[in-house]
Amino acid sequence: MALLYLAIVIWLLPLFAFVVQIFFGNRLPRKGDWLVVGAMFIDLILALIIFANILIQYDPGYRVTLHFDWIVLGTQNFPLGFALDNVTAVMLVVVTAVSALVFLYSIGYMKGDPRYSRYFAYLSFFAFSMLGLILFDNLLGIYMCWELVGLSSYLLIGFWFEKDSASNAGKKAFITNRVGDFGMFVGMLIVFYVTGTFSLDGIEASVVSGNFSGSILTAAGILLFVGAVGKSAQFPLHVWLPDAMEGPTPVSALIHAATMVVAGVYLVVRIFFMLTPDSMLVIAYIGGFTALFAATIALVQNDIKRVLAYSTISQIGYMILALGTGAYAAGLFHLMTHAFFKALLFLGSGSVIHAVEHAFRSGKIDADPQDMNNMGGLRRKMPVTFWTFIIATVAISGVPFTSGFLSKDAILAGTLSFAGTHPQHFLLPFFGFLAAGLTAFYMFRLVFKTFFGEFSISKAWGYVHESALTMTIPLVVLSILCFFVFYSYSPVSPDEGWFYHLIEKPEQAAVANAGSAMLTTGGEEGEHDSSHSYALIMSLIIAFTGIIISYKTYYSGKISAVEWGNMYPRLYRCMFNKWYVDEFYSATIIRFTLGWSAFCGWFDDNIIDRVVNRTARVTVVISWFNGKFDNIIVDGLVNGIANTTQLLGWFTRQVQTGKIQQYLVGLLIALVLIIILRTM
Amino acid sequence: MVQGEFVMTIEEIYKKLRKSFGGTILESDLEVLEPVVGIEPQSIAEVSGFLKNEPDLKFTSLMCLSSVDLDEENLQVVYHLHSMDHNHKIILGVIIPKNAAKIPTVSGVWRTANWHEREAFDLMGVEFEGHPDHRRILCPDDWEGHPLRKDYVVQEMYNGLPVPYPKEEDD
Amino acid sequence: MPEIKTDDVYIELGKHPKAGFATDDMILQMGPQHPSTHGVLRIECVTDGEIIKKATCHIGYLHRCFEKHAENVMWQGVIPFTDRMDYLASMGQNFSYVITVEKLMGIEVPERAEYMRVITAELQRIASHLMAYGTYGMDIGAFTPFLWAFREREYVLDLFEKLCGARLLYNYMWIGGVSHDVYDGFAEECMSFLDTFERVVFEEFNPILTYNKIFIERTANVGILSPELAIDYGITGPCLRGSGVDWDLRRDDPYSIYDRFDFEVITGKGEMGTVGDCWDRFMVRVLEMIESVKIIRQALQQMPEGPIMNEKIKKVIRVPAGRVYGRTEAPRGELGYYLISDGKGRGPNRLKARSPCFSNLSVLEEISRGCMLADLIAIIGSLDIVLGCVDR
Amino acid sequence: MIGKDIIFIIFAVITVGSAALVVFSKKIIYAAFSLMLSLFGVAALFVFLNADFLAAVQVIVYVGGILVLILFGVLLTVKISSDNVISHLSQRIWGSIAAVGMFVLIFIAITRTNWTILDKSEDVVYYPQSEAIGIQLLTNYILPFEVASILLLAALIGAMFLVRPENK
Amino acid sequence: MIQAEYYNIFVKIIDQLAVLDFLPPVWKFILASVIAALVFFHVIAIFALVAIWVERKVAGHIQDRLGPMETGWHGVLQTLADAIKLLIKEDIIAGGIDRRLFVLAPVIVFMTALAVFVVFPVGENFIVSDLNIGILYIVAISTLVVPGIIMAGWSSNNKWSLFGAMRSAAQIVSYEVPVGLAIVCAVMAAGSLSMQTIVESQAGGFWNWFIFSKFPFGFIAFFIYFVASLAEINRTPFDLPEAESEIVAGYMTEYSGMRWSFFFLAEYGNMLAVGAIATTLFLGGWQTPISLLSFIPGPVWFTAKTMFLVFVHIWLRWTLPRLRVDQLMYMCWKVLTPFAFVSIFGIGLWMTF
Amino acid sequence: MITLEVFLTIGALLFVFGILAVVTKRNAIGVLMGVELILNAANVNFIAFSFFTDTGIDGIMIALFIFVIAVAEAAVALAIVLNIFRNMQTINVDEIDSLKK
Repeated sequence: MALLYLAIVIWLLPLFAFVVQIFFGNRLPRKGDWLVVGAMFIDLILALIIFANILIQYDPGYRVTLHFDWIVLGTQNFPLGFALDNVTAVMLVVVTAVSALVFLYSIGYMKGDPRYSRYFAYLSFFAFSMLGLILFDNLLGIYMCWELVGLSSYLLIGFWFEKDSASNAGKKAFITNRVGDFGMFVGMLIVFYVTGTFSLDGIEASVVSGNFSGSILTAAGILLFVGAVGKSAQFPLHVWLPDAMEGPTPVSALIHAATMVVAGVYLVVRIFFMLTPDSMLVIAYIGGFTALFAATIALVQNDIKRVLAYSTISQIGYMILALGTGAYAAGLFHLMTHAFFKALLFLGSGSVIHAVEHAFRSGKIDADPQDMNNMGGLRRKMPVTFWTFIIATVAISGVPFTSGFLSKDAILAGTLSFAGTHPQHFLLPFFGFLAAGLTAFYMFRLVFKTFFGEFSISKAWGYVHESALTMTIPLVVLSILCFFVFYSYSPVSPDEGWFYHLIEKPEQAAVANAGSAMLTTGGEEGEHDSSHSYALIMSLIIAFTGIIISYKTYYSGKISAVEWGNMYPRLYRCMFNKWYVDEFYSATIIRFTLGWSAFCGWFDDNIIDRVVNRTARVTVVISWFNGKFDNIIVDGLVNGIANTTQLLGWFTRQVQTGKIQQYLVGLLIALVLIIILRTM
Repeated sequence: MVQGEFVMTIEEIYKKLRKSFGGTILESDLEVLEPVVGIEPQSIAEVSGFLKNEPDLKFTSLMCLSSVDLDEENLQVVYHLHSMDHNHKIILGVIIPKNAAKIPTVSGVWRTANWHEREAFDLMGVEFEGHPDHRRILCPDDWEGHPLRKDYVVQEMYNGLPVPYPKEEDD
Repeated sequence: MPEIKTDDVYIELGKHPKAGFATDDMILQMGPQHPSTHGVLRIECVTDGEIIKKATCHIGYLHRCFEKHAENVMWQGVIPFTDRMDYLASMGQNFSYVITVEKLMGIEVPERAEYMRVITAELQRIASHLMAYGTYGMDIGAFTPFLWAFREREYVLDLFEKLCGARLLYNYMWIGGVSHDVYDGFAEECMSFLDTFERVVFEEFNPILTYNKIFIERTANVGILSPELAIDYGITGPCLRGSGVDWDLRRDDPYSIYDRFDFEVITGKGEMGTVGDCWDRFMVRVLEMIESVKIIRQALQQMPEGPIMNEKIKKVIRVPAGRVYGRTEAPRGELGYYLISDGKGRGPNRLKARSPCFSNLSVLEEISRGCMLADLIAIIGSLDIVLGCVDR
Repeated sequence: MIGKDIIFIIFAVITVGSAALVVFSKKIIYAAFSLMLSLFGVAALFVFLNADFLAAVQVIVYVGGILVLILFGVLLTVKISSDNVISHLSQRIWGSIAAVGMFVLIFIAITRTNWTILDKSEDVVYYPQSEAIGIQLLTNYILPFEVASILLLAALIGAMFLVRPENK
Repeated sequence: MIQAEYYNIFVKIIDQLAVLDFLPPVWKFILASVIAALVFFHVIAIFALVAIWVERKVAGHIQDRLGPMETGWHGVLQTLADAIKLLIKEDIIAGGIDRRLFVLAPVIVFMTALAVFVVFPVGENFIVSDLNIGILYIVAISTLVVPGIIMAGWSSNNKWSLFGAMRSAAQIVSYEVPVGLAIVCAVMAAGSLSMQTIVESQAGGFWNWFIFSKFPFGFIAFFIYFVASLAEINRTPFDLPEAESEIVAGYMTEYSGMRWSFFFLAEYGNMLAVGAIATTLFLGGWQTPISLLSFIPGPVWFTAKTMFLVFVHIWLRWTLPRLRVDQLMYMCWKVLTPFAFVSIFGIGLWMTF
Repeated sequence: MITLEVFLTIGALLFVFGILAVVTKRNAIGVLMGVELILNAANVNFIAFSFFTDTGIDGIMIALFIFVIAVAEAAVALAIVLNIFRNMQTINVDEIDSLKK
């Protein structure tokens, strides 16, 4: 229980920092960055304490909760509650660790920004919301924090709101998320309608007891998942995430790569018990499709952050795919490893952009500092960034001895075994493996284009230099976390580590109740069979294939990328333009909305106004008659009365002098007289 | 301060003034060390305004305003003008008779003229018409005479007290 | 500073104010005996409580009719009178007068004398600005900087005393040269003073007063004098430069040998508030002392040997008829003499002194409107007037 | 305890005497300072009535607060050489008659009443008083306490509203 | 009647004197009070003498000079000489002055400075009267100084004096708020209004002093008290009422000689008083910082701590410039008062949990 | 000597002087002072009854609330007086008789 209180302290510390920062930030020394960063590091230490305790206990079933009444409406009670179990503890460590490092990094990155203190306030606010999301064991609480992280994400994406693109990106993220959240809200309402509670424990109880089952359960699961689709930027609501890269790079690293976007995954983990086989299938397909789909786009992008953004979408697709195929622990495991290496990638890219931008500014060159075509050869000037970046790239590509290999391999094994049980779903492993290959390809493409070769604009080359210490320290720390030893003793098999011991797949009551054997196998069980070794070998082959092709294309130049593009021009254009999803949306949904609002405007102008004007006309006529009546008859009476009163008042006025003292004297004398008279 | 770009010599300024004001600018000897451009008393305020506001003259600064007791009949008021923008100078001189020492004020053009004109009034007895605060400045308000005139005689009594001025023994 | 609408300011006395809480206007006679009017200045303040509605200066308590004196003495006899104008910066006053006379006479001054003049004038500038620094601190309520500044000023005065025998009223610069040649060791003493002085300014003066938070609060954004207003009012010297106008006669209209030295013209930058506030004017003085140090160092290094007086100057000077206006950058601003000689007399026919403080003080009424009583003190202090210079 | 009586008499005389000065002094500023003395005397009387806390509060509130307010009011509205503040004769005569009548009546009432029936049954001393007052304020008197705070707030706002500068 | 506990050392002394046995107890009490008053008057007077000398020396050394050196060893007798000069100076009462109030004002100001010394716990048994509302008594008495100053300013019939009086009154009345709130912090921590109890509750080492034990709220309260008390006694940087460069000498402009020295004595008495209050409330009064040093008697500690605070007063005076009226009020209402509330809130929470 | 009657008499005297001040002062602030005296008279009575009778601490409590009222009254009344001064240039109550007109 003490640990739970500690967790709540972790939750509230950023709130405190936020409040202080937002009100006094500008007056604090150094604009208060030390406060926010310090709070986050304290959080990290506290989270590590919790985590150490969890490790020492080593109990897969560890769970403590705290409930209290939030709103009592008549007989209906809306309790809120916090829960601390192993998943939460792991998430706490992940979120606080990445946050603390990113906050530290931000000190260097945001130096000199006019709204420096505001930025840190927002960061702190985000940390508060995200930690709340993790801690609540209640759909209502999760939803609240869900919206709060959305809000802070909106604020941070549009942080440089002077730029139109940034403020539009913020709005886009916000609105797209609303679509998902609407689905989630409806899902919650369904849950509440059926079970009468928002508490996850309560819902689980009713799912287990069978009161909550069948198609309505499926619908609820899918609708809740729609929320996750929005937040985790899955197809078809992925459009906001690449645009969100308009925000500061540390924000991209923290929110749009490591923590907030995986909230969807976390939500699916939390509601895993209530997922029916049908809903899981939907989840798996969406995840798998997104993984592949985003990877294809990432192949051809030139903006370094956009590549990473699509990579993020793809990786989250992986996690969703894992959960959908029942590889619960694998999905969660990938969430954790991905958080570290993706944060590292983003911070590394931030470091690169920072350096390049500085160089361009110093060299007075007007070029896009985020375009990879404008970079090259940076490894010589930025060794720390380069090496850490390489480690992260290796990890995400799934090369052995890295964390990424462990988690990705587990997912692929999960899908493979799932497909083994259900051959009709052979597409899922296909998606997975193909995406893995593409990932290796495009990540190395990024590395080669950025760090190898020659710097494209030699004039600015002299100005490029390594970033400040506050920026490189987080890079180094995160790169250390990309190695397998932190997660498992074996470099190839994750299930020997603490993670697989602590995180166990929960009872899938819904699946059990569905009475279907369809999905009972697969996932974790599958990893112990042969599919694991197949997956291991296949993923190795695929990853190295991707790396080698990338090397040939972008380093040694044996294969020409341009030729490839010319070979399949239509495909290239589709990929380059992100499969025209944005264009599709603007042609359909946005167009329709604009048309409808134009119609509404016309209706208001022409119909409603006309009616109102007519009414006013009639009123004027009536009031003219009314006025006449008032003037002649009513006023005559009133004036008569008033004149009489005035006459009387004139008489009375002669008596009173206007001096209160005289009245008082009169009063007192009268009082004395009355007392004397009464007592005599 | 950008210097030297629009510097005009005194002859050029003089010509420009003659062009704009004609006869009110008197014939002046421009060959001496620091030539004084003579102005008719009535038009001094106009000329000053012109000198201050004309873009290529821009005499923004009135360095000094002096009053001079020329001879038995005449007083002179001398204006030293300087342009901070162009770094050129001009000296204007206005000659007025002692018995009707009246001249329009330039305190509307340069506000620093306010106190300088008061001083000229106080010490030399030049009256400035239209001055917003036409009082003595250095001597007491009830002082008699204007000390800097050559023919000034110190009053013997001031507020009932003898002015401590050692009378020279004539014999 | 509380905002006062212009309408309210010109309220006739005794007439009821239109707005605000009704209190009678108070007429406060500040001076002629008051601790912080820097002499015998009388300011008639119309106040509403602590807020100054109108501050009218009454000057002339120190009026000696210097110009009338000058008409009655010989050419050299004027020099001691100039000493007594700005008695805190006598060297500068001497300098301006002798330059004017020499200009009219058209004579040259020996090189060595020119260097001596520059050195003493700049030392005098340091002494004068030290005084301004110290008294300004005292106006704001800090007593200690005053004594620290006096300690440094003592060194300068000691140098002068050794040089010419006088500590305050030197009569050092004569027409055609200077009165005394330097004594042995003057250069070394001067250099050692300059070295310590530079350190003292940055390590002692600035921390205790210039960058004191309270001092900044009291002076920044107070008494803002815009550049246009400053030029219009004929403000010169550090006050003008405090308003951000880059104008210094030593550089822009070089006299004597100032064109040989390398120094910067300090202007107010609005570092702590608005350009042209009291803090800027104050800071300009502080930094100008450092610039003076630079000039003196250069002058000491370049100083040639030679005579200190022009041999052609006789006991009785004949000055040709003519008129001339000579001006120099005295510590408090542009000091000009308008000199008229009729070519016959033993002395000037008319000598008009255009003193910097006179013009500088005239702006007080304009910029003190609507400020508080304490701000008025701060503004007077920042204008750094000397009543001997105002009243002459 | 003759000593105590003497001190008491001194303070009683100060209190009543300066109250009389408030009425009869010709300058309003004298009246104000007399009022200060009178209020201080009342505080001293409170000490005799075993109400130390109240005495301190009386000094803080009346002398430190109200009296300073009154002094400010006086200084803001009256010139230093202000004239007689006592009103004209008829007003004074009638006022005195009424006041003296009141006093005679009250005094008769005081002397005629038999106060012994109200006497204390036992010597209950509330001590230390501040603690007792605190407890009472937050228990029995919680409602008046809150009302008083609202009253103070309202008075504060009202006073500020009244003397605010008018916007043209 | 007065229920004061007889810690009073003077009463004890009087009780011991067999010669006085014929007196009734109340007379003894009065006699003790008179003696106490005399003692404290002289304490203040002597302290003022010493403090003025110290102030001059400290000022001198801060300003790179020696200060008084001629009269006595390092000028120790300088103040005495000045005091004698003041005593034999002509007592000037200018025309147009309201004589009665003019004479009364320094008496009231000095009386209030003197009266607060009644409740200072100098040592364990060394207190004139341990009132159970001691600190409240101090607050109450110190408010009396405002009418005194207004009296002085008004009666002088001089605009500078009136300015000084109004500034002083506004300043003292305003700063009473943060002072009161800071005092409330200490009172809350001690749970008593009695000075002696407040000191006793800080026993047992310096970490039990309220400045440290309720960190940071105790420290905030102490800081607020210290700053605001500077303003209460019109010391730099809050010496606007007597700002010589602005309003000549404020309400003291027209005073001279002995009357002026009454104000002067009151100023130094007040310095001592606020130092003593701060010592009592936050620095553990006469308690020793660590028990090792408990052989040094309480009064010595009390005096040492008080003197240290007085030294800080002097130090600040010769270092800082002066604030402006609006900045003064800003400081009071927008800086000190909110933080005082914060610290009250903090200490309240601390005491509750 | 120190009996209830003495305190009541002192209270009555204060009250009467208060009344006198209220009715005879020409200055509105003088009137205000009278009001303060009246309130103090009431306070003296309350405390006296509280001390001499068996009513416990209630008298003191009431007196405390009277303080509060006095403060509020003084603040508002002074504000009104100052406002009157602003509008009429006088606080002489004889001249403040616009009620009559």
